[in-house]
Amino acid sequence: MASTVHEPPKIASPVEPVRTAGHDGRGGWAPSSGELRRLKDSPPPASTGIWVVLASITMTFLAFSSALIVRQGSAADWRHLSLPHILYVNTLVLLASSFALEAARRQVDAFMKGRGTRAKSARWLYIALFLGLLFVAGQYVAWLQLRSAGLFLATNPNSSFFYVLTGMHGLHVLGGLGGLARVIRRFGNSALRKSTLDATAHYWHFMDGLWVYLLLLLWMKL
Amino acid sequence: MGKFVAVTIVVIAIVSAIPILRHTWWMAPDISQHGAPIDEQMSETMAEAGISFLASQIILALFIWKFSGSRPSDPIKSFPGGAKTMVWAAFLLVGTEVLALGVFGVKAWANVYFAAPAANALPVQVQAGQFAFYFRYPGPDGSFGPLHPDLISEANANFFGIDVDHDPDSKDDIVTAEMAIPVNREIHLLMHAKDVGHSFFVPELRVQQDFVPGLDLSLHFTATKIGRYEIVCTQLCGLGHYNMKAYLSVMSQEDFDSWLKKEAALQ
Amino acid sequence: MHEMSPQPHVAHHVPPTGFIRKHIFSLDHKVIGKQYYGLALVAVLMGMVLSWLMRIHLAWTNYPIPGLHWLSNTGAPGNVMTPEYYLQLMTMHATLMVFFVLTTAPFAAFGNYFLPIQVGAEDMPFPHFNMMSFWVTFVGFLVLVASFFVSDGPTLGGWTQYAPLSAVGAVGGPGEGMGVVLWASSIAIFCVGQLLGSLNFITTTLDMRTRGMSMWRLPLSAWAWFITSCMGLTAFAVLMPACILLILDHVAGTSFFVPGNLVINDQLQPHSGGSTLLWQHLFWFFGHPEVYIAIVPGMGIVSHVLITNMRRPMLSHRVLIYSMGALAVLSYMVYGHHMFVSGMNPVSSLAFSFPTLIITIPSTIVVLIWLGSLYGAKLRINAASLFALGFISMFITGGVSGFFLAQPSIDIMLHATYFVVGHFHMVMGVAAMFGIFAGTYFWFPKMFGRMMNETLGKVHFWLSFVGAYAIFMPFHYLGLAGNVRRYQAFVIDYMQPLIPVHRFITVAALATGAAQLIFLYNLIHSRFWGQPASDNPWQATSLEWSTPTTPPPHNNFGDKLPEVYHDPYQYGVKSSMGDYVMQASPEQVPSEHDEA
Amino acid sequence: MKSLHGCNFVAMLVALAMVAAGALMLGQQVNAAAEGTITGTVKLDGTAPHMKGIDMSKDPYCVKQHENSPAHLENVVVGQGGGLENVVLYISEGLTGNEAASSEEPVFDQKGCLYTPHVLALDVNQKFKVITSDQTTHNIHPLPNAMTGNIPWNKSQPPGAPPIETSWKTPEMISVKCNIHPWMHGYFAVVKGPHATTDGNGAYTIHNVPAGNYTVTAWQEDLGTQTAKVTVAAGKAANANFTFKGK
Repeated sequence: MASTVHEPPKIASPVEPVRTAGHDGRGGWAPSSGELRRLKDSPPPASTGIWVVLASITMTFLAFSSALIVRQGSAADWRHLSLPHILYVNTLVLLASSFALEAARRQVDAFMKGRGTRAKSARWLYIALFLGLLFVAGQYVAWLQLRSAGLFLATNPNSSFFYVLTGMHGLHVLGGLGGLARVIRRFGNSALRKSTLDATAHYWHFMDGLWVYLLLLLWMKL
Repeated sequence: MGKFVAVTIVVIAIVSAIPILRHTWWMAPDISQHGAPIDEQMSETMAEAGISFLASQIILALFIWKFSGSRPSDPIKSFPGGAKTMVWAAFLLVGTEVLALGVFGVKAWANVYFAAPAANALPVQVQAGQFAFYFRYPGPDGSFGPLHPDLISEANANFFGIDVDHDPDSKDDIVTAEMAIPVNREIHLLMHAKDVGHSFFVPELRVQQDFVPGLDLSLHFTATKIGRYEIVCTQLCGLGHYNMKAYLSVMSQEDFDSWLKKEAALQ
Repeated sequence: MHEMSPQPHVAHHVPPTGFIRKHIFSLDHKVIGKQYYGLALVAVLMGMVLSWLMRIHLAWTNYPIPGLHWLSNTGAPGNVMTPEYYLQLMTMHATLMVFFVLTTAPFAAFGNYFLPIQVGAEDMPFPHFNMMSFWVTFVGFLVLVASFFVSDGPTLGGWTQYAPLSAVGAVGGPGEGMGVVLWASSIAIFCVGQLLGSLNFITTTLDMRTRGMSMWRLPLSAWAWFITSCMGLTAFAVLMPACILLILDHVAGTSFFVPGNLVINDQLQPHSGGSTLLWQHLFWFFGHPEVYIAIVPGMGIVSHVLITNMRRPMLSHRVLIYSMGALAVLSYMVYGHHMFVSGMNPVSSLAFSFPTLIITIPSTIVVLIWLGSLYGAKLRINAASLFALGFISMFITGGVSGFFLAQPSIDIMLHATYFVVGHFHMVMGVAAMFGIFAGTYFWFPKMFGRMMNETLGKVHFWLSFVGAYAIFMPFHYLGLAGNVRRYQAFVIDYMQPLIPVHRFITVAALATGAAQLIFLYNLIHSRFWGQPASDNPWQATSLEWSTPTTPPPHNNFGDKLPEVYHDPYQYGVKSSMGDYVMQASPEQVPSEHDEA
Repeated sequence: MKSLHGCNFVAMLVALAMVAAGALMLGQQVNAAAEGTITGTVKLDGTAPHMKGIDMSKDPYCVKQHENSPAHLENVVVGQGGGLENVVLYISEGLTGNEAASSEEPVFDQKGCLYTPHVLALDVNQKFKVITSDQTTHNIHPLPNAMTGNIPWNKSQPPGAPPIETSWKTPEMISVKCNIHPWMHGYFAVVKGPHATTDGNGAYTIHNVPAGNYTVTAWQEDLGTQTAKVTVAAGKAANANFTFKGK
């Protein structure tokens, strides 16, 4: 990720600094070849930033998982609940949305290269967005089902963790949807940066993997 | 100015060392069987840490003294050996120190925590609650009755929640607010937390152990000197934390027996 | 055809007009840095006042403190502090200091202001996140302070908030109901703020460096901030979920940290199965890196300040960086040494003990490098360098006492005594504060375009240096004598002879605290009436001294970003400017100080 | 950082209530003579239960206070002739609502690390003082039932601290304890209307009872309650005796 740096051109004869008033140590001299840009060959910050974000999210959910494992081991009051089946449907929906987003990315790429149409790219973006919303709705339905089954946040440790983990993941997904919406808007007024789209996609796929991981964690008995 | 700084640092370093050297304030005398290695460990660490403290402060002062006054014309000298020496020095000094202390430390730690209590150790149960310790002796039958948290009632002085009417083992259990133990007899301390986290600290006994709610731990120790000491709580447990204490009386076996009889009568 | 190429990040670099965008919801990292500094200043004043009240109460318990009941009538009926009020002040003091001073000032404040400039960028890559980072932190601060105003006051659980006391609710004691909820919310919010900050710091360092600025050419301060932000990213990401679970135990009746069969005030608690050690593990996994989050920026700042005033680079630039990195990594493997007597498996106590002892090696290397670099230097004595030297002295003292606490066997005697309090106040309290002071005296000219008053600065140093030792050295003696911490009064028989020591400490604390008012005066006075500062008053080399104006313009370097030709610290060389060559100067250096 | 007091509000309400009560009393002055009393004694049938001694060794100050008078639990205190102390007598049925609210402000003292009185009977919204005569810090921690609307509180009183002045909203037998001295335990018996507490011999007198038919209830913290029907004639004293069975 760290940028490789051009060796600065060796200056044959050091420029004589023009001293300005006051011993400001710098003279009036400024490098000739500076430009108001980041280094060209270093990636746009978004594409580095997203990995940083994902790293911290990973830590957060690692903390939750370790809590779950310790808690499950620590006491006998652990009632392993059978997960509502709609969760598996939601999983498929989320996976589908990931594929939709990939498709969108390809379309946008093509569109940038002059092939394809804006409408096509937009459509895929909207599909991804819709599926994402569908997932959140599905998760909410899962909560309702647990509630009607008499399993509340405080009913037993397993249900507590179920609500906490799905809730936290849901919040992150909503964040992702926000990002997606922003991408669509920017794409609309063609101010979309490739790096932004890629970052959003990475985040989205990560949410995908994270969900599968959480599902396994909640599903299996340790 | 620089020289003044140097002097101040040296003075502070030495002044800080004096109370340590003169043991003006020091650990209470050890009355436990396992304490000696701990004290040894302490004084060794104190020696090594003290030397490195004084040495580095004085070197710091020395260099400040020597080089704060230097004129722009003076050439920049570099420390002979440079960074490599420093790294090696650090690894050698600290490394050996660490290993030495570490190994001894393990010994000291081990004979507190890795040795099982003797079979004939006297079992005493201690319960910590906001903000007092209470102690339970098994009585003649040598066994404790079960605890019933729902029966706990400080109003009726049933601090442990023991059921005298239904549990035969509980009938002769003796509950006290002060801990008495026979000298030179190993004690097997069963620790139980009633409400929140507390800790069992007797400096003279070289013992400190947290009470962990939901997890009953045990300790074992042998007191070797008759006297009256204090058990204090070192785990923040609420507004009365500062006043959560009990007395520990180490007595001869005879005194202990009569004390136990007296307490039994009061039940 | 649509413009999809990376837009130059200058969209927000038209200087904002209008007060709000300029000074309040500013996107400019410099303004945000100053905002963080201001927040830290407010927090540190509050924290200091709280510590005064605590010290007076400890030394003269049950002695009325005039006017105290205006602060809290329930907390101090008849101006006498109640036990719960003492503990509440203690908890707030610790929380304010650790989170809102030691984390914000050296890291968020100076880092925000100078990291982008030192890497030669016009701003951080995500200015909006950066602004949010501050305002989220500020909200966290408000939530914490709000707990002073709820009916039974802030939490009394200490900054570690051990469960179950922190999780059982109001029945646990005053402030354990709403107080804890507010505390945990405040900290969770704070974590979000710092995560946003760390995100910016890391990407700035990795992506925003200007032409010629390789990683190795970053000044030590920049490196320190980078390493710290990496630590923050992982540490705060763990504390936040812990706080969320704690809040749920309170408001939702879950049992993450509360086991069953707890009886409080003869009432059987409706919880079951929770693990109290779980909280300690989660907390200290954050807690230990946190103390390095507080001190590593100080190490960077102090090295940066020292080098400039020694007129020579450190013996080795890279070894220092490697050592700071090692500290960061090791800090995650040692947290268990806070739990030696917690009932954790005694074997794991040993497992935690060794890395704890090992971590003294990188710290020792750093100290030795500092000392070795002093040798043969041309040391300039000024307020900044004095505090830097003071930092080294404090760091040594605090580090050495850490040696005791690293060993389980000795920890039996010292755990939860004033020895621990002395240790961390020296190494992460006073030392970090000295780092902040050094940074302030050093960078104030660049931040505000005016010099601070040197004489006042020196007076401030003398009083603080001697005062700090007078306060915190005796703490160690008290600890050896078995004086337990977090006691509001010393009714224990064997502690009563120690009360005179506490009186001495209190007097020293009041005096040293008063000395800080000199600093405050100096700060405010110099801000408006100080001597105007030149662009590079210390003849320093790093990029912050190459800005076209002082303070730097909105985009830091005017129309052209600097180009970097040298390693950061080209001192002690013959050059057209004297004994140094700036990073941005193409002038060739006769004798390159090359890296070890 | 001046902390708000949730109780301020309550205090204000109480003040208003007092004014109202005062007005009521003035109205009553006219037929004050017409008010009767209910008297009697409360006895324990059977042997007095053994009251455990209290080991205060935790706090040397408390120990010193009881050097020559060992402290015992006060859950059931029996005087001469089996008279029961600390029994609260109050009118559970037949109140018209215009009885005179007593104006005096009872005191709940912490003395020798015990509560005097052990049981403090109070009228609803009647102000009372909590004071400390000890040279050690106590915390006063009443534990009302959350459902009743009485707000629990927990405040410390360092030596020489000013009295805590407050009152209770609804009738309830509220147990109160000190966490610093776990053996310290007592009751606020909050009842509606005229009431009395038995003395060392189990005798009591309820004053200011208007003529009428009433049900009197006797409450003892361990032995529970008993009731009796009485008819009070204007200016006369009605009699009601109770006998509790020992457990």
